[in-house]
Amino acid sequence: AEARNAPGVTDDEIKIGNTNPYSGPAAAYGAIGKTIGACFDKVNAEGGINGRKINFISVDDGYSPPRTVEQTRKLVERENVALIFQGLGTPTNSAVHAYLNKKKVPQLFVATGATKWGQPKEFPWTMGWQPNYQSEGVVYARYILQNVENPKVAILYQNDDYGKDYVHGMEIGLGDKADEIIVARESYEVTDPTIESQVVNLANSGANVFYNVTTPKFAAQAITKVHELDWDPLQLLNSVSNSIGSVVSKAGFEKGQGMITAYYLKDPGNPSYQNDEDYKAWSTFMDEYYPDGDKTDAFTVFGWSVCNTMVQVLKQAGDDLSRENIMAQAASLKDYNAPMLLPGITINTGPNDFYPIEQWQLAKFEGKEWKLFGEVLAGAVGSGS
Amino acid sequence: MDLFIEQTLSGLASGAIYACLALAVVMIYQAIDHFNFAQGEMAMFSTYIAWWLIAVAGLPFVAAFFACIVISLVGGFMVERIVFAPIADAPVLSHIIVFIALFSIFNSMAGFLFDFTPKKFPTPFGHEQLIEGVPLSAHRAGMVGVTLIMLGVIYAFFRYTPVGLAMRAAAAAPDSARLVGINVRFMLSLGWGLAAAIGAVAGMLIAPITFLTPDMMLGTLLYGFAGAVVGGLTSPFGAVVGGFLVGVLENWMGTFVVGSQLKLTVALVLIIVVLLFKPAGLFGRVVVKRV
Amino acid sequence: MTADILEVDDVHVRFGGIVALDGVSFTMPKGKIVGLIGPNGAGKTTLFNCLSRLYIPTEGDIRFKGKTILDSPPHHIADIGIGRTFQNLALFSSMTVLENVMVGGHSTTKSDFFSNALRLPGRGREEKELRNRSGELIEYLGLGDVAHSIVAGLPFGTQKRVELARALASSPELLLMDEPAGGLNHVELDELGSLIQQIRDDRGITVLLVEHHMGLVMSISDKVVAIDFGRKISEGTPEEVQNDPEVIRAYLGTGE
Amino acid sequence: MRLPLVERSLLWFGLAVVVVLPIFYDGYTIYEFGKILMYALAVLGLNILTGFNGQFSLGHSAFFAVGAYTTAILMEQLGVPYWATIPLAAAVSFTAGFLFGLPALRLEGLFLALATFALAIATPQILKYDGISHLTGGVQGIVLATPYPPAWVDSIAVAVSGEALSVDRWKYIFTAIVVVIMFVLAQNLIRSRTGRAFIAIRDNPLSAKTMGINNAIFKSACFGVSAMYTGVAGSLFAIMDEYLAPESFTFAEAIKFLVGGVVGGIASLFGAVFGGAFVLYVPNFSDTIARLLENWIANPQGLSWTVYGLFLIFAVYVMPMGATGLIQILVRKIGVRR
Amino acid sequence: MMAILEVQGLKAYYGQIEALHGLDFHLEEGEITAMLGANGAGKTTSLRAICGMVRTQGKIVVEGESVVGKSTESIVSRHKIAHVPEGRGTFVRVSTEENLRLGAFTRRDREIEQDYERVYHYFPRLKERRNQQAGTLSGGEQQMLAIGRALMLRPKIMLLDEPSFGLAPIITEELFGILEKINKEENVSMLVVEQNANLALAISRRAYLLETGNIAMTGPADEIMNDEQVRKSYLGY
Ligand SMILES: Nc1ncnc2c1ncn2[C@@H]1O[C@H](COP(=O)(O)OP(=O)(O)OP(=O)(O)O)[C@@H](O)[C@H]1O
Ligand SMILES: Nc1ncnc2c1ncn2[C@@H]1O[C@H](COP(=O)(O)OP(=O)(O)OP(=O)(O)O)[C@@H](O)[C@H]1O
Ligand SMILES: CC(C)C[C@H](N)C(=O)O
Ligand SMILES: [Mg+2]
Ligand SMILES: [Mg+2]
Repeated sequence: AEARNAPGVTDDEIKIGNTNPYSGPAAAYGAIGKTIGACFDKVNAEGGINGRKINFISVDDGYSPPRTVEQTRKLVERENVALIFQGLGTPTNSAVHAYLNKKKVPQLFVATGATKWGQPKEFPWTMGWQPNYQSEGVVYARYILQNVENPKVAILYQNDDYGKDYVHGMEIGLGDKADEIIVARESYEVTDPTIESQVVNLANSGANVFYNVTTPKFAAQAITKVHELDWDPLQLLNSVSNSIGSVVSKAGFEKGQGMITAYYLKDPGNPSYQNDEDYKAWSTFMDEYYPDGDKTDAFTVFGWSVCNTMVQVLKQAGDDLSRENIMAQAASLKDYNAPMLLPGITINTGPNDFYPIEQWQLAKFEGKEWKLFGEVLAGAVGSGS
Repeated sequence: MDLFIEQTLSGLASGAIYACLALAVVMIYQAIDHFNFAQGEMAMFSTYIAWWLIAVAGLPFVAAFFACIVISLVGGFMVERIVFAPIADAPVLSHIIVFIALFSIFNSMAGFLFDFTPKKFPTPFGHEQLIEGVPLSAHRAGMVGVTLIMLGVIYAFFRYTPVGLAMRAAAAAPDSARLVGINVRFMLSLGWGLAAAIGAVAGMLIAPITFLTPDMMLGTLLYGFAGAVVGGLTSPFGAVVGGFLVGVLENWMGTFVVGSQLKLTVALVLIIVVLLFKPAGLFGRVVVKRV
Repeated sequence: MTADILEVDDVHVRFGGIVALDGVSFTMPKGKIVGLIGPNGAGKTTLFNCLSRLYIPTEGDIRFKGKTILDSPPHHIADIGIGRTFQNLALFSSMTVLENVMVGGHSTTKSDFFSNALRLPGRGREEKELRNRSGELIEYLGLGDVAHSIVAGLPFGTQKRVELARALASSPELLLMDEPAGGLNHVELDELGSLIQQIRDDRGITVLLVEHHMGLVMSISDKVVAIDFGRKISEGTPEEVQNDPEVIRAYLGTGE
Repeated sequence: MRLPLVERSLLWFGLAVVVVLPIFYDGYTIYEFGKILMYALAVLGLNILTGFNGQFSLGHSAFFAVGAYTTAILMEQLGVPYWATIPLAAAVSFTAGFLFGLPALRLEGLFLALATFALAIATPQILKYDGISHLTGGVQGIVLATPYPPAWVDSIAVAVSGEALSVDRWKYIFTAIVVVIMFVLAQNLIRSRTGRAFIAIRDNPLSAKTMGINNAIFKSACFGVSAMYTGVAGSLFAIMDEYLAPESFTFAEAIKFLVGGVVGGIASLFGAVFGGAFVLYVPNFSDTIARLLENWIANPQGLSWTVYGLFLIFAVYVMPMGATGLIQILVRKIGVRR
Repeated sequence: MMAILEVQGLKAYYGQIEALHGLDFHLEEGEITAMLGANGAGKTTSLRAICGMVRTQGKIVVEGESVVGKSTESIVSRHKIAHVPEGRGTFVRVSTEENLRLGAFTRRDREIEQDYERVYHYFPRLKERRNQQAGTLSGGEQQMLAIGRALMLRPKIMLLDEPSFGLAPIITEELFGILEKINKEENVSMLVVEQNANLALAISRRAYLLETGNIAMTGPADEIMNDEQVRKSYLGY
């Protein structure tokens, strides 16, 4: 079995590569990479996986596709990593998508919610992790159709793949009536100083639903502006920005009352988890291995959870650490309960199902926290089911 | 309320943001005869200092506000002394590279020291509507007020103090300036200090609206720069008018003409068209070159 | 009688409220040296700038060889045959003396973009010819020693001569010289005087000379025009103008 | 300034070695060398404009994008072979640059800086614009076909070395050929009537006009040539990475070219190569250095830009006139000693 | 009378090039001294050296204090040296009057206002142009401005680099009258570099003749004026 091991795997080490935006416009996401690094430190301190330590090499690509190519090729061809794990961003991962598949290097659990990461036929070496943005959009659409009388939706979205996927999900979910129901859409660029003008237009559209597809800073701005304009729609806040600590508390709790969002991970800012074992394990980990980390930042939970998924795959692989087997194990996760996933949500993959997480639960903001309600929902876009 | 009026008001409100920063741009232009690309990042960093003074050190807002101005003044002064003095004779393009270096350093240091989660920055004015039914918050109004006060101070500085004149002279003709006894180095440092201080005020006014993040000035700087250039780089008054103009123009474009995807592009094209007809900006002094 | 090569006809120039030229008219005979004198700010350089089309007269006309130059863009002026030097030096400071002179010959060469990028044979010949001609001019003006020096560090007087070489490189028929004698001592002045005469005699170039150095102007000019406040106050032979009381009052002063 | 003959020949020889040597490598290494040449070409484009003509641009990422997208769209939509897209990309980016140069004529210094800054900021947005996203691939970008070497090249390779040419190696050779041709053309242009006119306009626009130079045409043309160089670099970039997206053409890219130009030495063709290497290596190197700080500082990844900034400042301190300036000073020092 | 300016063994450098090869000269308090020399002899460089504008070696003592290594601004403000530079050094973007105000930058007294009038009295042309952007003045007007700006300092020492450059004959003559008057009335010491040697020597007490970075001759002005070589090269008779 030894001979078939992937490059970067020795008797006492597994090399894993990663690209993250530690600089540039998306640097906030760097917290994910840092958390994962800390998580592997913990794994190593506890003896590693089957006696092998993880050598996690996480490099900066500044969210720039050309640099992702450079850094990824360096990781694969110079550092000889066994696999690339949790590369962040859609354009960045797209830039190395073909390369890694051609080289047969696992591109595992990419940190983006585009739908294109789950195509086992065309790209057998690439797999996503988080539920995709489109299915989240579908979830909101269904909620609207069931709960809002005579809905008129106004959308604010970031003008990139992420924003457009969310919008597309909403369109799919609304079905034939999408064009009627969506009465206004406004986009913004990450470089825009404010999104006020857009919100003014949306408020003027006469919509009674505000679909807020924005990243944290803009989400806080938008929530504030909606309030300032005395506009009172049903607000749907995308999960990218549902962190209590970094968004709702910043905008002001009073402005967030009644907002709806979807969750698949536990929000560290939600006081109701204080006694949860799962939460405590994460919290202890943070204190011990990532004391500088911001515990209100949902990315740290994300990093912790996905890192554990990776560990699970490697554990399942046992001593057969060939790239093929690593990929095969990643594609055979059965009801894996990754830490910090909401109760009832599990990870399932198969040879034809490269979408690890496909479930959601809706929550409504009341007082100072999100209150989960209803059933665990499946998004159903792009998934095998 | 009429959408047009609302967008205009909202444009004026964003315009106030740009105007603030445009003033800092004019200040540095007068002092170094160039534009400092790190200006926005320095302002952002100053704002983090103020935030730290308030949120961590527990200072009251007013104390933190003024402390931040002083710290920024000294900081800007020192940056010039430490970083630029050794390369005083290098060509201007090399200086631009150093601006870029400062940009990277301030940006990444802010993320490193204060992380990336948006911070809430307080305002002494409050966010309530100033007049019931008019979508203009007290903070916006306060911001316009402070901007106008700054404008007055800067205008007076350049118009009525010998230092203001000497600063311009030092920037434009350093050798001659030395010959009339102007300490050119000091003027440069002072210009940096003042620009940093103005930037700090701008940052502290902007942050309550945009929230404080390390990248909050990335886009804002372009607008501030555009405001200053449209108004005329030599005129503080022009900078303020330019800032408001950019804010309003952008909103009109986005709402009534091309939609939000291309509003920035079109607004900038318009600005450039303005410049084609008034190459020194609306209020800038036309410098005639003759032989 | 020689034909007039240049006719300045009632030229006015205003800058805002300032009247720099107020109806100047005079003519220049071909192949002569004409001195243009007048107090500081009288409008001499402004007139030069009109002749190079850098300024457009608010009124009046300028005819060169019988044809108006006002409808030609500035970069055609060298082509037409008018060259000039600048009062305050306007050299290409990062270039060598030779390169400066070769730029002076720009209008005498044609090679375009593509032939230059591809080094087509024709352009090589042209380039060589220009280089040789420029080299000759440099020798002619005694600049051989500094031909390959960057002009920025050269002494003022030397730079003035480079300007002259550069202007000559376009093979002008009319040469405008704006205070070429600034900063020269007496011997150097005499040399300059003979040089200008040589330029006229050897090359048949007509020269319009602005200078405050009366010794030079009066000794080499065939004709002198005096202006004050943008208006012509006197015109004639050097002696006539020199003794014109109006010129003495406004310009020369009564001292020796 | 021209170096003495011996130094000049040495420099050319050194350059030839630098271009040929990488062929003995393969994989990532040769890919990196190819990228250096590609960046050198982009930097050269900006250099022609800023260094030789004195016009300032913060917007060359736009022309980089024009070249890259021309290649990508021609390949994907019309099935044009990759190599044939290069001249077309050159023509399109030249035209784009020339047209942008026309209004830019009236703008000087900081006003031009604003116009180009705006261009850089607008580029990704325009690429994403819904109206043209069927061509540009919008936010998704475009995945390009792999540029395999032509059969005859392969057979030569087999004849010479006994094995087929790897794609990486072929990409390098292809890039090197294009870049060398472009450099030679630039060298010719700069050392000609046209190049002198560019410099004359930079040094003194008014007197350039008086010498018969049509400033408007030459400035616009210079903008065009400059854009063409950066555009061809963009085209090579697309072929090399086989993928492009609006995020590949941000303002940061324009800054990269500027940094490369100044650090290498503005108004210098050789400086562009140094600059190309600088912009490729230094950011990734800074990242490595930052991560080495781990033993002293917790989570130092975020400091990579701080390290990068310090590198830039250091570079300017050591070589205020760029690498070329430094070399000239050294050559002169050695010369003095002899 | 003591030397207000004393220079010994002065060498000056532009980069690697040595432009002055060890000059000795001095200026006594209250006197006008002329400095003559051909194109490129080093006159401008000598004046620049005194003000610390070029790299130098050797001794430069002003009012008994060494100024070597001091900054230009501290030298000119401490010793009240007004330098009319070659090329005029106009602040081209500001107005004529602002140029004059800058000339008085280091002064703190209250007589500045009346000194504007003094300059305008000497050069009425400047008064007409007081609000004009200085860069658009004619060459001669800018030369007047450079001299006016120097006077605004109320200097103790004036270093004049070809003050008559570009001035009309009538103005040149007036200028030397003014310089002589200021020298007498205000006891200002002056070092005058001039190509118009006749006028310069006429108001000077002593003179130096520079040749390629060395002092070739020195003596009382009238002696110099009678020297054969000087007459041929500089006076023209
Ligand atoms: N662009 C301009 N704007 C305003 N005034 C100007 C401009 N150009 C010239 N002037 C004014 O026009 C007048 C004529 O200037 P000009 O340079 O032609 O004088 P000149 O005769 O060459 O003087 P000098 O002998 O001093 O060189 C001057 O008073 C000058 O101040
Ligand atoms: N900036 C400079 N760079 C290099 N060399 C210079 C520079 N300025 C002057 N020189 C050189 O120094 C020497 C002395 O020049 P300087 O200007 O002092 O002469 P000058 O006597 O004032 O001449 P002029 O009558 O032309 O004004 C000259 O050989 C000149 O080439
Ligand atoms: C990590 C994600 C929330 C966002 C990232 N912009 C993406 O491309 O998908
Ligand atoms: Mg004149
Ligand atoms: Mg001199």
